[in-house]
Amino acid sequence: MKANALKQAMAKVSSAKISEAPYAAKGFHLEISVAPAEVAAAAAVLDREGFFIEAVTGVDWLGEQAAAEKAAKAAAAAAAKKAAASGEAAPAEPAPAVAPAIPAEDQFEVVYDFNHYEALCRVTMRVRVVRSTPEVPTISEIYPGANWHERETHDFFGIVFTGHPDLSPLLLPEDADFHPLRKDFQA
Amino acid sequence: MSGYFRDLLDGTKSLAVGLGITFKYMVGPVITLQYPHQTLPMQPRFRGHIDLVRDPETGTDRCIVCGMCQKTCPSGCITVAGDKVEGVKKKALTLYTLDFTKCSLCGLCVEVCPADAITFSKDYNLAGRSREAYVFDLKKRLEERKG
Amino acid sequence: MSVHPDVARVIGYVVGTIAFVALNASFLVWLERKVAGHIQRRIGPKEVGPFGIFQSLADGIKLMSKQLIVPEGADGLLFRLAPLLVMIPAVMVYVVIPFGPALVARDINMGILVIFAFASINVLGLLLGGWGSNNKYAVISATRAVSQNVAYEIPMLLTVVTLVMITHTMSLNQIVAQQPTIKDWYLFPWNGSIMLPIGFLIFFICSMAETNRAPFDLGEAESELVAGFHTEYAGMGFGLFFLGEYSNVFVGCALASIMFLGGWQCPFGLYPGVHWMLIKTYFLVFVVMWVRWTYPRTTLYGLLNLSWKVLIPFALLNLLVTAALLKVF
Amino acid sequence: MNVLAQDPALETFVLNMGPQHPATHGVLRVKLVLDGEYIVEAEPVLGYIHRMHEKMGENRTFAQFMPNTGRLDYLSALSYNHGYVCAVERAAGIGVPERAEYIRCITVELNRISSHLLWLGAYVLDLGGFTPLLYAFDDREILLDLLEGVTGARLTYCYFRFGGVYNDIDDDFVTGLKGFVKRMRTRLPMYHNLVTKNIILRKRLEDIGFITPELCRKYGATGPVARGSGIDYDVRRHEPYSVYPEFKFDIPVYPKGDSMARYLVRMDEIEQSLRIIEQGLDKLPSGPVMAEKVPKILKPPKGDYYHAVEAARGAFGVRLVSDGTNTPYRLKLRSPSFSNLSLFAEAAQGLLIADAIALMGSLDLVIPEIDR
Repeated sequence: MKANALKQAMAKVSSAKISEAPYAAKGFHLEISVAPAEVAAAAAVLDREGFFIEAVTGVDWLGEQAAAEKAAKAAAAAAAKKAAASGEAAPAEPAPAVAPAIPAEDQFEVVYDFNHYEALCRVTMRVRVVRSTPEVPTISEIYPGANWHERETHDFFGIVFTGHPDLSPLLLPEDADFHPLRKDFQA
Repeated sequence: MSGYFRDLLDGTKSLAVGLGITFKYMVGPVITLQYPHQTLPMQPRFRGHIDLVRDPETGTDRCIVCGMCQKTCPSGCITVAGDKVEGVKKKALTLYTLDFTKCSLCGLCVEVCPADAITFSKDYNLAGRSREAYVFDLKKRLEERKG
Repeated sequence: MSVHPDVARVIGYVVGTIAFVALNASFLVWLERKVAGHIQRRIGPKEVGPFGIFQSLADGIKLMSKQLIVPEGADGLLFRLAPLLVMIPAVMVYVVIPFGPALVARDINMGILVIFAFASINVLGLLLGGWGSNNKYAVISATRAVSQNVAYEIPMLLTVVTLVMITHTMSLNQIVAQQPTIKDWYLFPWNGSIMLPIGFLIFFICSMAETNRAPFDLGEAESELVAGFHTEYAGMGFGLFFLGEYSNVFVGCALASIMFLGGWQCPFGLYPGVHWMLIKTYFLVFVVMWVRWTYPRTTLYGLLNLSWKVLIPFALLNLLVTAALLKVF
Repeated sequence: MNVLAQDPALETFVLNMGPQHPATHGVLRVKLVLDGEYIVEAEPVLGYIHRMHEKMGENRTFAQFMPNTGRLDYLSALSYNHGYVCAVERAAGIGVPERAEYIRCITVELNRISSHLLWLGAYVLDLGGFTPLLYAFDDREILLDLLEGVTGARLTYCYFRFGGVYNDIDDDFVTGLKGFVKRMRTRLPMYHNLVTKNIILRKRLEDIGFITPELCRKYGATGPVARGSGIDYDVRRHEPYSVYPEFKFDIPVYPKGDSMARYLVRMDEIEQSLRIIEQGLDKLPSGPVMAEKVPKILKPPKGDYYHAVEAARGAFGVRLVSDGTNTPYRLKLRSPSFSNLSLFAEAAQGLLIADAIALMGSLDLVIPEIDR
């Protein structure tokens, strides 16, 4: 099936982590998270597998780091309280490992949607980028269709797509220096 | 060379067929409605701007000034105000304005109203000269309709 | 003081012609909108006067009241000259058209040549109009109009030459005189050569193309070139272009009815007169309008292909066949 | 594709087609670099009708965003309502009663026919034929009256709700619809005789504006544009949603990839939609049109959801990122015309202006959907 073929092909991209997603509940079949440096390589693999580009967009996870820290502290406090309640059982056990690694700084997430004309397989590729210097290499050489999508994402989030032929505003006025979809955007 | 003549022949045939169709419609009946002289009756579910409903018993509006329509309106074009009347549990409506310049006729207010106090009007001839003319005071309109 | 009869005759015809051109244009505008309306299952103009007959009069007055704007950077002289250059030949051509047995301004024995000489000035007007209005769309449409007129002048002249071979005369009056009844119309193959009906068809298509009408309105193609060569014209500048176009349409159809349908002769030979001329011509004008509201527009290369690859070969064939037949019989 | 004389001394000039131009159906500006009438380079410029629907989505509750979806592509507004409603239902896990699903499919197909009819009229108008526009609008008017009878609006419907539809369809809608289907079956041959078989139109459309399947894939073109280039991709068949698997209809695909192929795809789609409507009316179950327990304040669980729907112009996708509150955290609207237009620059190379307009008309663009 196309999903398995894609998994083998994607193995070459070192930093790509593929995970299945329940199509009925989520709407896409595969989720790939890639390091920013290898976006072009992953896109090239997808291009060879015959996928077409559906959309490129961004999500601004402002405040995620603060929330993650608060959650981690709460979890540690709960663990400590539980340990106290159960009669001083070894309080020294580390905070539950399940808490995700707290990101050093808030992040943007660039979401690439690919789909396939023949096989039913929608792939969502996610790239995490630091908010202060959001740089992602462009894939417009591989997928010319992504050219406009990336310009639009740059308009709305300020994510710079390095190597993009022309990052001027697509939908916003020419002299726009604001990025409306950032969570800290004040009209 | 054969393509040339075939193209020519069925080309002229298609042209002739086209002329036949337009002639048939030319001598056929006219279907347009002469708008200023004739007008169409609006269908029962036509969504014009909203209007207060007259409650047959009390003769005035049914609004209980709960403000649900004001909260649910996506473009915030409804302002509702009322004041307590002693002895009467229900608040009395004093002000109900609709800013029709921002209304997108989505119908969420009519749907969410617990007392079914508002419904869609059926008028569409709403040409006006100034933007203020479109801030309707529905309470006054209700009285005018009664008067 | 007595006026010399010839001078009175000239003044009479001049005033008559100009009145006719203006009247004809306003009638055709109204007729076109009525025909278009009924083809599209609507009524067309109806408000101004009974059946909307004063609509074109009202439009005319509106156009006259509009300010004549000369775009900045446009070549003022050419810009003002263009509508005149379109209008003058459209009026001059009426000199030789025989409306009735005695109703012709000047019966020149080179009638057809005069008509075609004036008709070709028309395209010059379009070119100047397009070039003079300093508008990219107008320049594109001007170049299109020129190549279109050149491409369609040739088949038109070829068919006229074949007809002149049959009628042995260029004077329109004699041509009409040679077709007293419907049997003698040059539309029918037994009157001259087998190819005469095709000759009529070619002539009719070319006259539509000459006046930028119907499927060949590349010049003022609304959906591509906004409004073509008269994009920048307002008020009577545009009005003159319009008058010119409609009088050219009338002249094209009048010529076709004179040469092929026996002008002012009555089909049954009873009482010839102006009315027959007008009936035949306005029927052909109706066909032109009918065609306009049915077909989409061709492209430039489609139009030129049609002329160079279809009309000209058939016109030449028509010429040869007629020459051969005349030689034999 | 003819070869252009590429020597630098080439004298080209820049022509602005738009943003106010009869053939661009809205405020789209195409910057054309022309050599005579041949297009050396075409660059569509967007943003003239950009309203930032996605930001509006982020500060409106789920129900309040409903009228916006109808304003994206006002010609097939119901498909956009459907896409948004399905996405939120998938996120919040709301079931939809059978009758409501059938009503949704019937009205969406009706909307597709009305969108294709308007496209047919406008497209032939771009090519110079004035009359078919009036005939197409004549049919479309009947259809709009039918939909107005049910939904209350003519163009920007706000008819679907999470878990069903706003109100049920009544009998004279069903009888009116049956009458319309019968009438449309007689009108389609008339359109084919008047327009499709017309030699002038065929010369305008055949072998003009080629789009290869590879170009479609590289730019993500979907809908009739892709199906006109031989790609058999239709979301109704590819990712079946709602009750489309119940209907038997086929997907018209024409391999040639020129403007005529895309024209024929849309003409056949009108026929297919009529078939779907007929089957929908026959199998229409009775029952409620609204799910029982739909929470007044909708708070879909945290997560990232996507749902694609086949709108008249292609695959309309809604990506909904929810953070558990009653307003979406991020709402991405993937509009088909955005990708369909992005291939215009490459497809229009070397065409004449008249052919470029034939190509642009065959893409069936709606500009507010591109700019969002």
